[in-house]
Amino acid sequence: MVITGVCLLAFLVVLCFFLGYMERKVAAFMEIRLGPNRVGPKGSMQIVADTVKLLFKEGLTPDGADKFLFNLAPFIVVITSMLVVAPIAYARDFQLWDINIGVLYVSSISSMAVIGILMAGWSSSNKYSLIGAMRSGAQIVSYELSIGLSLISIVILSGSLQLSEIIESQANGWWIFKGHIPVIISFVIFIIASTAEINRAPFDLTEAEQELTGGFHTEYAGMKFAMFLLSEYINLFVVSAIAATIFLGGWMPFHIGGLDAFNHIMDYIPSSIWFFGKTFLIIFIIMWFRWTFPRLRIDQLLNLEWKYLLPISMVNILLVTAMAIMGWHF
Amino acid sequence: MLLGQDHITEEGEFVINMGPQHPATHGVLHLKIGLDGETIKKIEPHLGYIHRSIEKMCEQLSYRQFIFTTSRMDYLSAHINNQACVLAVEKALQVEATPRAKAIRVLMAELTRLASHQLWWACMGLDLGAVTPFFYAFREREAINTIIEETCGTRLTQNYMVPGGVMMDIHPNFQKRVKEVLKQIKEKAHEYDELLTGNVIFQQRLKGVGYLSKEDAVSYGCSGPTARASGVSCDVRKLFPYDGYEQLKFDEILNTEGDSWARYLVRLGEMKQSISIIEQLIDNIPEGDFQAKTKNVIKLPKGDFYQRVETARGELGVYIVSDGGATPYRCKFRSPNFSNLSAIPKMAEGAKIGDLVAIMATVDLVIPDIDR
Amino acid sequence: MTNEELKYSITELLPVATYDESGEFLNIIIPSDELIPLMKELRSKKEFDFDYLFCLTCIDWKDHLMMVYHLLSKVHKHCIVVKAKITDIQNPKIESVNCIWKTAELNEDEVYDLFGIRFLNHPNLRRLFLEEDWKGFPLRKNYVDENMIKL
Amino acid sequence: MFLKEYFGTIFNSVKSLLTGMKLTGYYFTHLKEIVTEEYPDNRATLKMAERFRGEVTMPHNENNEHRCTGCQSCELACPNGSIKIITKQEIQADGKKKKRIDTWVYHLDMCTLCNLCVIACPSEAIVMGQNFEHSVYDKKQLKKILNKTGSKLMEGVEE
Amino acid sequence: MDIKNNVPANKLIFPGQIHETPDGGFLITKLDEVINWARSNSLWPLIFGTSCCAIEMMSAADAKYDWSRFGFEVARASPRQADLIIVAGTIVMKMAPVLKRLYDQMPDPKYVIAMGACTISGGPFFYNTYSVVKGVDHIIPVDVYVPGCPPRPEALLHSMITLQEKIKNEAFFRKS
Repeated sequence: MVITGVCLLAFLVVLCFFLGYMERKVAAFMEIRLGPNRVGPKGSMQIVADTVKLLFKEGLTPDGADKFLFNLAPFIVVITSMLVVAPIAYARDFQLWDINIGVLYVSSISSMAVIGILMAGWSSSNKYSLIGAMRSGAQIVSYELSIGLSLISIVILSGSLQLSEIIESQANGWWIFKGHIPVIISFVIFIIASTAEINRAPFDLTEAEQELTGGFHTEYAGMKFAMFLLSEYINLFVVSAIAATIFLGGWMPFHIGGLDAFNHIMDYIPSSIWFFGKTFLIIFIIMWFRWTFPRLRIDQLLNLEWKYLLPISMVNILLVTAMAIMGWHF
Repeated sequence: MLLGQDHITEEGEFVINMGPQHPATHGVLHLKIGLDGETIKKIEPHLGYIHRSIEKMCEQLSYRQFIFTTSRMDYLSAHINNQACVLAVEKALQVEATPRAKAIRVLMAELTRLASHQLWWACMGLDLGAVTPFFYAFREREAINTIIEETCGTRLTQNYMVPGGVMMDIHPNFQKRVKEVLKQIKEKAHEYDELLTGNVIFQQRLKGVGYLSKEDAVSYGCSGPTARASGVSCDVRKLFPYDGYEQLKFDEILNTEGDSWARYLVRLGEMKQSISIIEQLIDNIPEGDFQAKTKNVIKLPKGDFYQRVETARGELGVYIVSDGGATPYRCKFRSPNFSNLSAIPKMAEGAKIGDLVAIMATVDLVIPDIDR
Repeated sequence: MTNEELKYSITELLPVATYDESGEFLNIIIPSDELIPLMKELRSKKEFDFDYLFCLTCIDWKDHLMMVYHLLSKVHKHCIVVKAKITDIQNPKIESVNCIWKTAELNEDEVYDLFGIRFLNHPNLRRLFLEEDWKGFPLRKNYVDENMIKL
Repeated sequence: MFLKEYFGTIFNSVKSLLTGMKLTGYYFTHLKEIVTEEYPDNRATLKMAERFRGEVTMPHNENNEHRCTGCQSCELACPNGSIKIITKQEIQADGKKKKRIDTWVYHLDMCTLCNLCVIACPSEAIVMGQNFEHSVYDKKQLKKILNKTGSKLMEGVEE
Repeated sequence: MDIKNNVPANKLIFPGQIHETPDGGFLITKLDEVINWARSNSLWPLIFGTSCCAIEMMSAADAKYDWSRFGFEVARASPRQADLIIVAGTIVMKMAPVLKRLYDQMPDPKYVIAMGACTISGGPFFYNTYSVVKGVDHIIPVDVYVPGCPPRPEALLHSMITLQEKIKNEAFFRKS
């Protein structure tokens, strides 16, 4: 168990390297340029270079800062994002910790990241950081609701909070296909709200480079800043993995009822490839958002949640419940 | 980054200092902002972080030399700044540039305006958090820069205008290249709309933000797209034509809304007008000399001379006071950005921090032009 | 209005004004203490309606300082230059026109910074470009700066 | 009515967002649109425009002769004093003394490449060079002497 | 790609350059190499531009010149996260303390590129001006100078490659 855990952590770091590289390349190709291509083959070692550099940078703590909280905050942020990784099923029969309240666990732990961000912003004793942290508080607390509601719609349909059971319930078809329009709406809301929850553009108001120079991490340097970057990418992976698990069937292969030959071929593809394929599809979509849209303003961000996403997801829950009771889904 | 010394703000007010080094200020502007939560209560601009004493310097430079310093003021409309200087000198000498030189000047000025607006559009997206528009706009801007470089020799601070005409004749490829670039820009124009103009987030960020009434625009001395978006007709090319603008057909883009969205639309419209001006001229460059004969050492008659031109940001005035010598006695540049900046505190009253960024982006300040 | 008509109307208002018509615009030269009454008339009277102050600067003529105001009427499209002569070169001061044109505020700050003219009734007179403790006023002709390298 | 407006807004917003994504998606899938020029790799083929101003140069011919008479027009024309010409008296073959350049000092660190010196030069002794790779670790290296050691004035320039 | 081939030979010779001693030991030398490799390939510039050169700096970031190929594109707005400050544009007396402060806020190791004539020596504003700092090296130590007014984007890229060369020859573990 411990060895698996350690391996998983190492895997996460490698994954983050890959995600960083992927982000830069996606950005570059969307922006009609080449992107990193000097360091290592095709620029693949770029992120390694960045990380090594950040490791050997001077770690500054500003004079006015609350030293303890300032140094603690990045660890809290990284630890919370790593905790969420635990219950994810990476492949068939490969789940580190199949807790029976998986969905609840995921949604509750992931909202704890805001504490780290608030801590970072407050302890920096920088006004930009403080504004960034306050924005983050308002933002994450609001969007938590939509995420919760969209996850609940699947909990209602599958009747379980355990992630493995939710995956099992999709053996005959993913929820996004089985659940008709209401689940598609839930899925879209989940993607939007989780983009906001992990502070990625167009919802990156906590960092908002043009407004707040760096938001909550303005004063962070070197290793501690690297940890914020690390947690950003782990979060990105986690929300995509959760979305893939809950809406797209996790490691379940793609099956079409009745076409046995086709289904058989699909079964030959390893389950981990199914899982990562789906996850990376969602990661790509979230990156696509980032490199296309301008940033929202803070009041518009809250408007979007309270005026659009929340009412829609509430009505949606009603529909899903009705669907579950009447058995209208496949 | 934070220079904390506040004498204008009240006790207990949350004051943040935006600048001198801040990504949204496009240079080294320092805005002291009094905040109530995220809402801006008051703004005080602090200038001088790039005050290079150009006006003092001009008093020591000859009339051929002082032109080059103006390229460094509003470096995005370097050609147009230079044009203002040479026009002022020509007005004083009562020399007129040759028809060919005039056409070339207008072409260059409009290319510069186009490039400048493209850079503005790029930074507009960047300021509002969309990175990709930057690259699309710079693709076209680079094409224009290449043309300008081919003829003038440099990309940004050209120093191409000389009293009496232009320094060199246009490059033989000039006309062909310009037509290619215009074609390219027209083909890619829809991308601007798809990426930003039509985008709902973008519209929401700009509509109703940073309102400036017509009266205020006039009183604050605003000019250029900033004033035209408030309905003030102030295009120098129309009101006080120079270098043959009176013979060209183009519209002065006016909008009465006065908000950031109006300023955005006015600038987009101006890009189209610039293209139309270039198209009218590119095949009709008169033959002849590119430079009228002027004396080697220029001495202006006694008196004061004011020449205004329309740069990409508004009305630039060059005010030369001459005592009859070979150098200006006093040289004052009435810069459009200086006046436009003074209206920003008015526009940003009651706005959010994010709005301030949007306002600054639509007013499109170039700080060295303010500080000179 | 044409320059002639402007000249005629302004002479009625302010007989002490002298004129210089050699340049492009009509130049009115007035003593500095007559500035505010004249400017108020120029702004408020319907036939003048000079609502746009497009250039405000100062010239150091060694024995006196000259404030220069370039005015334009957006309605009538006529221009005028008002020049106010300040003879007290040691301790120059003049009324601020900030109450008439808001653009004057920063422009007057600039003139104060570079020429040292104190503007009375100015809301926030400060050194705009240079540091608060900068010695001297650089655009004055008698300004000396040992750090400045002459070519 | 309210609901229609509400969903109309949502529909239009989503549509506008998807239009933007379509555009970026187009470029993501069409890699031939990439316009990047790989600078250090394309040095062999990189050609500057023929009028490009990279630095002031003084061409010498194969006999180590230049065209500069030392008239100092360029020094006077330069707006920011980046040219300094030091002259010397040289005794000609016929015994006459003539002014010749000793060193032609060029401050590349101050030059704004405004082309005024080239225009001012009556004998076309200086031209704008194409090289732009001037990065150095030491500022002193940017002070250049343009006339080569032992170089002479070209025959027939002065007349 | 080997960048060394593209830097003219005379630029590699640099007075005061620190050379690796042969008795440095295998491990330390190797670690040094790794660190220098990482540092030279991950120069994050601070978004700092005061005037015209800033526009050419932006051009160097755009799609045509694209400094992201070298990994420079992570331009940080906060000096705490930047490794490199490209002083792009004139520095005046009032800005000098701010620049110094920004430089001090950057964590070690930090590098400076002086871009353009104004920053190298005051350039066009050297004579007859009262407010311009005559060269940014009066305020902060400069690693690479790149002349031009403004230098082309390629020239800026060249200067960054030159800086990479310098970093690669540094020693992380200094020997007494």
